Amino acid sequence: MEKFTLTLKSVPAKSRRTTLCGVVSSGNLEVLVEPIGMEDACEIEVSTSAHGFRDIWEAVLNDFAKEHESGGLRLSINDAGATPAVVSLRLSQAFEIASGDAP
Amino acid sequence: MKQHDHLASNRLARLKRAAGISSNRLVATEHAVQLLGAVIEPGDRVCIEGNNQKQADFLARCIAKTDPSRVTGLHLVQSVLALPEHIDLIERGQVERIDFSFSGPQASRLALLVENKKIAIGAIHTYLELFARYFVDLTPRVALIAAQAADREGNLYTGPNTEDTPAIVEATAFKGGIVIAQVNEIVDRLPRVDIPADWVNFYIKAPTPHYIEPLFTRDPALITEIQVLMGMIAIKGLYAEYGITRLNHGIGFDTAAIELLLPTYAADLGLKGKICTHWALNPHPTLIPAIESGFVKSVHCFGSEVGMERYTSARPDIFFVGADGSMRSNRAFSQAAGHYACDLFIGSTLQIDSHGNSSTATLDRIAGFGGAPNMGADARGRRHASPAWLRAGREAQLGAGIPRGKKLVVQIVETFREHMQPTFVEHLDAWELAKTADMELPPVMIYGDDLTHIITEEGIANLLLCRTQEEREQAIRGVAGYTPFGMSRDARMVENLRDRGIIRRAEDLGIRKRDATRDLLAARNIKDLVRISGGLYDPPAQFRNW
Amino acid sequence: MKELFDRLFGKDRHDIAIEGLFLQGKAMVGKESATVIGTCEHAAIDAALALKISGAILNAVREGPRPILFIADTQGQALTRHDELLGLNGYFAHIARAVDLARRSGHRLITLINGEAVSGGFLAFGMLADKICALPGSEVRVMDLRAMSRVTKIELATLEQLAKESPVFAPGVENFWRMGAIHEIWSDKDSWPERLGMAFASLADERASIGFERGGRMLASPIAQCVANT
Amino acid sequence: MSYFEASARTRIRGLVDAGTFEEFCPPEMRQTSPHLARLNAPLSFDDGVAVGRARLSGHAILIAAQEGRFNGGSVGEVHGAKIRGLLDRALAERPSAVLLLIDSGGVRLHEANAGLIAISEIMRALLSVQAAGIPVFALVGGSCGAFGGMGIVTRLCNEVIMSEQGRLSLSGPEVIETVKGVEEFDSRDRALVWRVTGGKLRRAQGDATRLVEDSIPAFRNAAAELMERYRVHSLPEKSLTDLLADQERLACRNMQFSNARDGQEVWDATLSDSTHVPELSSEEFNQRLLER
Repeated sequence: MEKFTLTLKSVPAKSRRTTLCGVVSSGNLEVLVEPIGMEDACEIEVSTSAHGFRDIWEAVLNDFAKEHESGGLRLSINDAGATPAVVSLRLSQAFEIASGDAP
Repeated sequence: MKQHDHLASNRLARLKRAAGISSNRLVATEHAVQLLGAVIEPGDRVCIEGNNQKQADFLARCIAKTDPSRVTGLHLVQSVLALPEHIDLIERGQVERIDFSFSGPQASRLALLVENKKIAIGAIHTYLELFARYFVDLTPRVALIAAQAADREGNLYTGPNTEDTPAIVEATAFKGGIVIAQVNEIVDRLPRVDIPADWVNFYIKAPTPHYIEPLFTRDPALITEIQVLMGMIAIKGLYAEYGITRLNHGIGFDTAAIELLLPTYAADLGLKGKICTHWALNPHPTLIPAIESGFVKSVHCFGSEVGMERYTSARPDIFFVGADGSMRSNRAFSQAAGHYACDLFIGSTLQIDSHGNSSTATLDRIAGFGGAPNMGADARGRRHASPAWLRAGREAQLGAGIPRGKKLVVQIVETFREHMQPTFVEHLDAWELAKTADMELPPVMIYGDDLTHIITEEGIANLLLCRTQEEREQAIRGVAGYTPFGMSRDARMVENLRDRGIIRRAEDLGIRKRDATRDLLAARNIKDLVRISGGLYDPPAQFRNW
Repeated sequence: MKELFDRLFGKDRHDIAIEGLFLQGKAMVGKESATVIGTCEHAAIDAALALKISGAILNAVREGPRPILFIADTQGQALTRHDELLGLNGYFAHIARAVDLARRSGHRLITLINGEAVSGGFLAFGMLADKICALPGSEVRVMDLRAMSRVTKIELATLEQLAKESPVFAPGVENFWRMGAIHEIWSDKDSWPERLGMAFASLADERASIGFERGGRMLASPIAQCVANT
Repeated sequence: MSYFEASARTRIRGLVDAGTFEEFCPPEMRQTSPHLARLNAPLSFDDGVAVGRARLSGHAILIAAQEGRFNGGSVGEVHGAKIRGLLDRALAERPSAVLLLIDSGGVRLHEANAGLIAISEIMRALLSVQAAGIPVFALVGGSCGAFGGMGIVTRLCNEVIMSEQGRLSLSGPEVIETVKGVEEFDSRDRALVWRVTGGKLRRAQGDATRLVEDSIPAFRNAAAELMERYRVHSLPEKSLTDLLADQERLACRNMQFSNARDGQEVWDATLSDSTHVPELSSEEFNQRLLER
């Protein structure tokens, strides 16, 4: 497993609920969203079975932090080789649930 | 006196050699190998029928058992090299040269034989191209074909899986060749005659029914949300936009998703009757919901699909069905239909480069083409107009003072395949393969200048609207997502292309990504398809979970 | 088998019948008469054998509370389509229920592993006793490392290396002892009748806490408690 | 909403009364498997099972849901301890029922010994819960079915609610094929696999007590209805007489189907009309079972 943590600038999240989204299965991932004591940044912790793709992860996660008001959230990811498309989708879903946009 | 019937007298000589083992064209199963030894001559061009669906597998096994010292120097001219026996025959040294279309499961073994100079490849063709050459310079001397049934005269019933048989038999029988058929059963009365007995020299009851691969069955349960999203983009951003009524789909899950979105998403957009009415397509099980909801008016098939026999029979308004009530397919005609009569082809691929060339070749496999290049190419001989075709021509600014049309050729791909393999690359593997296999052309499935649109989860790139090579390349990079190829895009230029509508993201089309769920699929598993077909679809055992 | 019985109970202190892969009878443990039920010759347990086992346990319950000794020697469940069709899992569940009934009816239950105890066969027959003892030379496993490597796609060498450090997946009586699933490993030097008598003397299911004490399963007990009590 | 397709958490959400699920040992506690970590395999924050308490049609329940897509719903040390802890908790909390949403191939090979032991502890804890008069229900309708030790656990439950897509058995067809050959069991013949292990066979045999359509509400309705029944007629302790009757039933099954290798033979003997059984809806199937 390859592991790394990024702290990315982001607009403070409106509401912050703990939630788990997705399942760790081949080509898929789970995202655990939790509130943490920061305001203008989110912390993203990645553990992935696909080695050597850190550049791509950083690009995907940077775009996520830019496009979503995720300051004050910690996102912990267990990944089993999801493609960037699946990662982005799952992050958005987790975010929508955690920030109260969706049920 | 000059002799004008060498071929006919040679055929007579061959028939005479086999006289002892046949009675009124019927040859006993156990004499099949002996028959082939008697009628095949060294250096013959031989076609062992088979494609990505049905296979004359019994006769392939038999020819691989013939005496290599007598049956030798063969030139195989056939659609596919898919069976291990095809390759065995080459390894036994009985084949000198091959001309074919597709090698599928045997692609790696073939690559090895080519590398070791055990075999010469004439060319890798498309199906239609190879059929064409049967009637010019690659006419078989002996054709080994597969049929469902024969009657006692030797008439053949090929039924729903007629496929390549008429093209092969026509070329062989009318040019002094020998036609040998393996049949699943011998009956007193055939439902209908697909091949008349006087075009057939011998028929043999095979010990087991000929093999048919259920290649076009896609289990809806395996369709992902990303594929649903891409399907929505295709329907709203392309089919609706151009008003695509006549089309052909590839066999991937992406296009299966589109088929399953027609009765739901497309119907909600009010597109019923406006898109996807006429098809050149195999009877895809995933098309059942669209047919049942009245979306589809006509489907002509290259082949059949295992389990769809009762369904196609029961829908003669849609499919091409004989007086006996069973469907007839015909690969050559359907390929022609796909090439000339369809406004759009959409399919998937493994790699796309900066020119939009796409290929399914990888380094250690010689896979070939099948039919996609004929579907996925502009038909420059086309002379009839349709709104979609004309609009594409206008967008591409074709024609010098004269209106011209263009076929829409679309690749629908995810930016990454499984195991994080990028679909978009700077350099196709096909180049390396061409070098190692000593091929004159890199095996490109669809040429960049034929390609009009690329759809990925990132949106649509409309290449028709690009005016320079640079714009075109940036349009491709602009939908290539987080692949290294995509990340090296010129961000400003891509935004500019987006402003001009050359790149359209999901949100530009008014599609919300969160709506892209599997709930939109008209069937979510094979069982749903059975139910929607009213129990007429009978899926093969490996696709069931009940 | 007779030598084993002589060694376990003493000469002329047992009356155990062997029918194929199944054995049952009575034997003396100290001053008590115990019921003996078992399998032999690395039996693959199929539905028919499972029924014999459960039938024998129910008979013992009917006869009234006296200790029951299970002698387990099984290569696991029988692998046939017929047995799956019958629902072999249900036959195994029935054995488990019979064992449970015996316990509730006051029978003390001990399993003696003699030979092999593998996977589902062990789960059905033997593992639910109050105490599990292994005779010398016994083997306990779920799957051998080679097959495990094939299924998990983890290299055999990696598994072999890790098996040296951790008792959690590799075959072996010692490993199951460290995990708390085997209470006692007997040696050839022991007096088996004596050990058997002592084993029956005190009984309780403390496998998770024993596993914790022995360092084999550090999480099972705290996590179960976390779920049960918070 | 399809039960088969749903994740473990979606199943729980769809089954219980809205907003009543309270999870024990939740994902944010990060109780992941140290054994998977040591093998450098992907982890899940809940180790593939969610456990907690909730209400279903107003009845207090404890509920566990295995996630079949994480390592085949397999039981490791942590996963098993969570289920076992839930059963222990039932003794103190005395819910109306414990619901086990089983979706598992059995023991997790990466921690095989711990998994096997955990299942034996689950079995014993489950029997104690039943002895205390609390019914345990198994719900089987996921892609992994209920195999291995979890197949045994399922058959210990008082009620087994299955969909046709659910499978309940001991050894997987792939294992039998690998060991005994394709003639013994062709695992690629999916229709055969379902005739030998699927919900319609198990219902005909009585191993499943309810057959429902593949939808979460259908599972919910069946569970609610059964719970109501247990409220009226409380669960009696299993007696020797009960088990002797079970013994007799299983012996009869052995005799009646002494050579059977295909579920069709069971349907022929148990249904009023045994033609086209795989095509029937669960309602039609239940009707034919009733008519016999």
